[in-house]
Amino acid sequence: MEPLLVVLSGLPMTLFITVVSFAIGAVLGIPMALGLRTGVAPVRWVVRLAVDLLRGIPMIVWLFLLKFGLSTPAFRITALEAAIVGLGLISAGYLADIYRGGLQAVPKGQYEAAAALGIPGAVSFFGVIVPQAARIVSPSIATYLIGLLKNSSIASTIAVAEMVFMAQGYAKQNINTVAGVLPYAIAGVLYILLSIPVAMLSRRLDANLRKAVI
Amino acid sequence: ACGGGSGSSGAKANCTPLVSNITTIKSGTLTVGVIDQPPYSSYNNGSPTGMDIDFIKQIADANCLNVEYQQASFANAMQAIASGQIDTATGDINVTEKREQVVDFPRSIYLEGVGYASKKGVDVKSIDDIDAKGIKTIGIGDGYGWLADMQKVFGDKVKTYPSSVEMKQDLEAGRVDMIMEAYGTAVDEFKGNDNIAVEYANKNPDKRINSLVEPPEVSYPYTKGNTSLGQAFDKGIEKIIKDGKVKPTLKKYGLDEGLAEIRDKQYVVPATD
Amino acid sequence: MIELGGVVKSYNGNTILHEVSLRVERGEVCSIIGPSGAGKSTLLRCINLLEQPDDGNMVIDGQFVDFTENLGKSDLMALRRKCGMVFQQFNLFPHMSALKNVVFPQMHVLGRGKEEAEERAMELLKRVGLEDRADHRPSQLSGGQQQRVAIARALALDPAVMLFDEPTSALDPEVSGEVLNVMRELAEGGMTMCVVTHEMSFARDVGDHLVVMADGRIIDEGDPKEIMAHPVNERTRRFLSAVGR
Amino acid sequence: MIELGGVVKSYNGNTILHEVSLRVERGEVCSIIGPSGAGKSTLLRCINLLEQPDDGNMVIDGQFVDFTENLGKSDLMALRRKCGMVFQQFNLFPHMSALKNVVFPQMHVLGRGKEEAEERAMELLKRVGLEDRADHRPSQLSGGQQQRVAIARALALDPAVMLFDEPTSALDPEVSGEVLNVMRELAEGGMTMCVVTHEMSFARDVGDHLVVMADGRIIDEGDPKEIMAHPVNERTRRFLSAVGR
Amino acid sequence: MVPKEPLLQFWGEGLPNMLHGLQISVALAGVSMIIGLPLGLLFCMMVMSRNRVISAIGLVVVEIGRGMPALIILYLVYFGLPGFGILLDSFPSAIIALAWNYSCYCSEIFRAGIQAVPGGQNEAGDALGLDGRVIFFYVILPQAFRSIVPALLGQTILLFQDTSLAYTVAVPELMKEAYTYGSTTFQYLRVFVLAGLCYAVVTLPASWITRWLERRLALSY
Ligand SMILES: Nc1ncnc2c1ncn2[C@@H]1O[C@H](COP(=O)(O)OP(=O)(O)OP(=O)(O)O)[C@@H](O)[C@H]1O
Ligand SMILES: Nc1ncnc2c1ncn2[C@@H]1O[C@H](COP(=O)(O)OP(=O)(O)OP(=O)(O)O)[C@@H](O)[C@H]1O
Ligand SMILES: [Mg+2]
Ligand SMILES: [Mg+2]
Repeated sequence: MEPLLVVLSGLPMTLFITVVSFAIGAVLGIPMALGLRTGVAPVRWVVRLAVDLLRGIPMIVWLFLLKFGLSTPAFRITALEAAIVGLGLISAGYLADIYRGGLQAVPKGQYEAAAALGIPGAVSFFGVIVPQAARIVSPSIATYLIGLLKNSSIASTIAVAEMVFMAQGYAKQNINTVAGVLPYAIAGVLYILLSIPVAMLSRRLDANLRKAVI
Repeated sequence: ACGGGSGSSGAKANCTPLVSNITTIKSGTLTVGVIDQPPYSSYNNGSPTGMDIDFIKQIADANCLNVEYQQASFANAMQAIASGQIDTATGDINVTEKREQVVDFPRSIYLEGVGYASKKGVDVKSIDDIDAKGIKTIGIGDGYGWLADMQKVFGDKVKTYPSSVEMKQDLEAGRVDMIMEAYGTAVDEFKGNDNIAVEYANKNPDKRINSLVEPPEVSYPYTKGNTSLGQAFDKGIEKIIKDGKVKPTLKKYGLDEGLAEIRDKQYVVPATD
Repeated sequence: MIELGGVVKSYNGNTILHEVSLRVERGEVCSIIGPSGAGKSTLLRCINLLEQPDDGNMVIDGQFVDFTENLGKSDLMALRRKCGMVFQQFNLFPHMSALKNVVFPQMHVLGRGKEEAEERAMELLKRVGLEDRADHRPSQLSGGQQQRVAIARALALDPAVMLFDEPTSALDPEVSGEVLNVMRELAEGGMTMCVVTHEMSFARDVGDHLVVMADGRIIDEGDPKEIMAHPVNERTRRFLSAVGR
Repeated sequence: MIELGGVVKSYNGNTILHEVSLRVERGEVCSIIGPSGAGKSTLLRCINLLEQPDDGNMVIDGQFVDFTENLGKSDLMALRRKCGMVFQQFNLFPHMSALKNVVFPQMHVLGRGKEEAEERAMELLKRVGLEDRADHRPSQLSGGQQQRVAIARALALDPAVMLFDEPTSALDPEVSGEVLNVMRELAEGGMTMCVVTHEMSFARDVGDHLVVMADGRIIDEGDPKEIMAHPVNERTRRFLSAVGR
Repeated sequence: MVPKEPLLQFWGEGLPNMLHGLQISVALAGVSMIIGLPLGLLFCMMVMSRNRVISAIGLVVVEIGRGMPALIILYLVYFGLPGFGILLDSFPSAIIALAWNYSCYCSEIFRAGIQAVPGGQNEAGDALGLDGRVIFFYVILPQAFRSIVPALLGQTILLFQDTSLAYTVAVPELMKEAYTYGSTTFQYLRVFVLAGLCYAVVTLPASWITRWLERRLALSY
């Protein structure tokens, strides 16, 4: 019972990090996705490089860089802030690419139909293209969200008191016994349980997408 | 009263400080980063304990300061002091030339010894034992003062760890044959463990490992240039020594009283390589 | 109504349209036939300015366009509004109901109010026989019904000309009839129409003017019945016999 | 050659084929027409045992099959080998050249050696007019050419019957001709064929026997020319007029 | 607090150790991949098996392997197994954890790739009377590779990045070397920027190749 309570005490933090950094990524990903699709080549290259760097450098390196590297007398960053900023930026990189793929997957005929009707660019983008792209990408976004939930565990390495950190704290007092493994196993099961609702939602969205668009 | 009583400083009333007008991050309060390194200090969910904590409390009292604690690690403590996020840190912090590039140290308070911990029956007691007893892997924490010397002598036999907890775990599990830990930490970690033998390494100095010849001194780093805080520490530590409180405290935590024999002139561990 | 003069269009060096000239009078139905790759779709897309031709000019509904000049955005929009376009793949907006598909462009292109737009939309859906399907999503409609909604959507903007690009070729033969009937009624109602089609019977019975294209050129044009009955041009004859008439 | 008796097929409770019986003689060309969803494809897939019917029986090339019994794997393979199937979407193997497409099944189904298989493949590719396209991947071929390769691939296994499921409906009218010509030659060569098609002229001119299906039943059958000229059945008449003849 | 050495000199001093760490990271990823790929194919075949029991076992193994964070799997293997009398060194522990995690993702990639091959291909094979195994290995799998290969490459890049987690169990890989260098110099910003660049030197070209390959394979046949 005790290990379960200890691990559960980290659950709110896990959810908090996941939700906040996802929100940051979801918003920040929009301008980046537009940057990836812009006709201005230098802008596109710069954004592309930024996205590739965000995705290509391990999460733990970003977190350490933010946590230990970015402290000056004028600027302090706590472990939680570092985790949220780090995961948020990385999410923005991944989500930007997902958004871009969604925009690209909207059939060309839709752009053409809107143009042929003379619908102004902004209206056709937000009224015609974006709603369809949103449906196309929603399963990928759900998959990413599940991944992010799991990756939030890496925040434990910079001492953010989420589930794995709590599990670790308990396990260290019971080295080499079953009680030393139990909290990790409990945390693992909790992650699986947590991802189930998102996965189910994603499958529902996916099915709806098929019905609505195809 | 210090600091003129009515101020919002929050300093203790009816108290005469050793040093007046001490600059701290939060006026009237000493913000201490606590590194988990029992028995020297452990954060303990916000109510820290340990030898260093005992000393820090005495120093703060003598200077009419409140104390606030934050969790810290060796990786970020110096950075945090240098950048003014905390006033000082505890956890068996050695006075070294590298650290002096980033922070200032007051006078030292006690010596740090090095401890060997190995399986009972192996009983490593000296550097020469390592080869003699067929040790294959030696665990040492990242940032430990003797790491560089040991790597020079033993090369790939040395395995480094992000913190002493993993290191302890691996010795118990048998993934490393011995570890070289701060003596106090080793004593504390393996207290009551019948399988592990802890030895005080400085008893058998070896000139290849500087820390064994010249045991490092421990003190409380503070932000570079904060002379008022430096003086407060100096005076506070002096008082503790003069009051003869060091040896009893060492004893209380199960450590050799010889660790109180600091040098007349502060010894700074030189930067190797 | 539409007059094209020397329209040239190339893609990366490949010339797809070689100085095509064409005249469609007000109220006339012009059918365009020809083998795959002839440039029929490209020609239609040039009229609608979905593609900017490289050379040539056009008069459409009294307005002159010089293709060598770059068109401003508002000019482009104004010109496009003159044409209603119906695609082979319908291209309805899948996330909107049939009604919304017809209402949405009216509101954003003509600035009509919601009520007015809905009234007009229902009128048109009735005209294409789909008043009872107004609430259905495109995915809940058959191909023929989708194409009729697409026609209603284009008509809702009161275009001067309707352009059709193989409107029935993605449809089962049985449902093609519904769409062709709607087009026939439109033609009878006096709408000016350009229709790219493989439906020879439509071209013959409904079309006023037949244009045969091949390899980016108009190789034959004139009265549909005459050309189909007695094709003079060798290439035309080959095409007509291949299509089986 | 093929004799179906009371074939029933349902998908999750929906009966798609209602006791369909049909006879196709050796060397006969049987055309199957009917509206979308009538069950034409399903019938063909049952003959080929791509679907296992729920009831009924079949005699094919002298071999009797009772659909209520579970077929062993080797029986299934042997029966399938009797039919060559050509699909609407060609279904060539995209990662193999045209030649390899025709060679591969021969080697793995008939166990022919590589040389023999290639010789036979080249012979068949020549017969469908594609000997110079042997090295091309399907993606490098036009739809009509792909469909002809698919025919060659099916023929290579020396089937007793050829089954065609709308072989030209994914093709442009102009290229359909090539495929229909190959089929016509096959028919003239005495091949037994079942052809689901919307090509009325093929059914009329080449077919020996016409079957009209609707709603999972054969509603009409007999001489193609007769049925097309004077459709007696009301549903047949409606269908024929919708398809435009 | 102002760093004393010029940046490049500072990096130059740390680089030899970091490159050595990079080698270990690459080795860790390489061995995990060599184990994980065939294992992934096996899991995929189990999951797709018609035998319900095998399929259920496969599904459980894969869903656990994908459902838990890599870090937890690593801790379970490294800190958990000794409690059951299985004592593995840090390197093999990391390999087991990473390879299992990786193979479960690969299993799903294989499955998606196979399901993405149009149904008509299976039908055509059936109609020709081809054997099920022949269809799978000669018709379906080669086509599935078109979508599988880029996805696998992408997953392998993630695997390479995940090797950084092995630092927590004291594998002397790149992240560990960076941390060691940082804890002796206190110049974490410079150190982790260098570490990031070391990772990027591998992952950026790899992801560019992946994108290029994806486009090329999409265009082929
Ligand atoms: N965006 C493009 N880029 C390059 N070439 C193009 C493009 N669009 C069309 N083409 C080429 O232009 C030629 C004419 O195409 P078009 O679609 O106008 O023919 P079509 O007569 O409509 O044929 P179909 O009956 O097959 O629709 C073709 O050879 C085609 O490959
Ligand atoms: N696998 C399946 N599961 C459920 N229903 C099916 C399946 N295959 C076919 N059907 C249904 O069986 C009916 C007959 O389908 P079939 O494809 O045989 O018609 P068809 O005559 O070939 O039509 P078309 O001309 O459109 O090809 C349709 O209503 C279809 O929805
Ligand atoms: Mg076209
Ligand atoms: Mg069919």
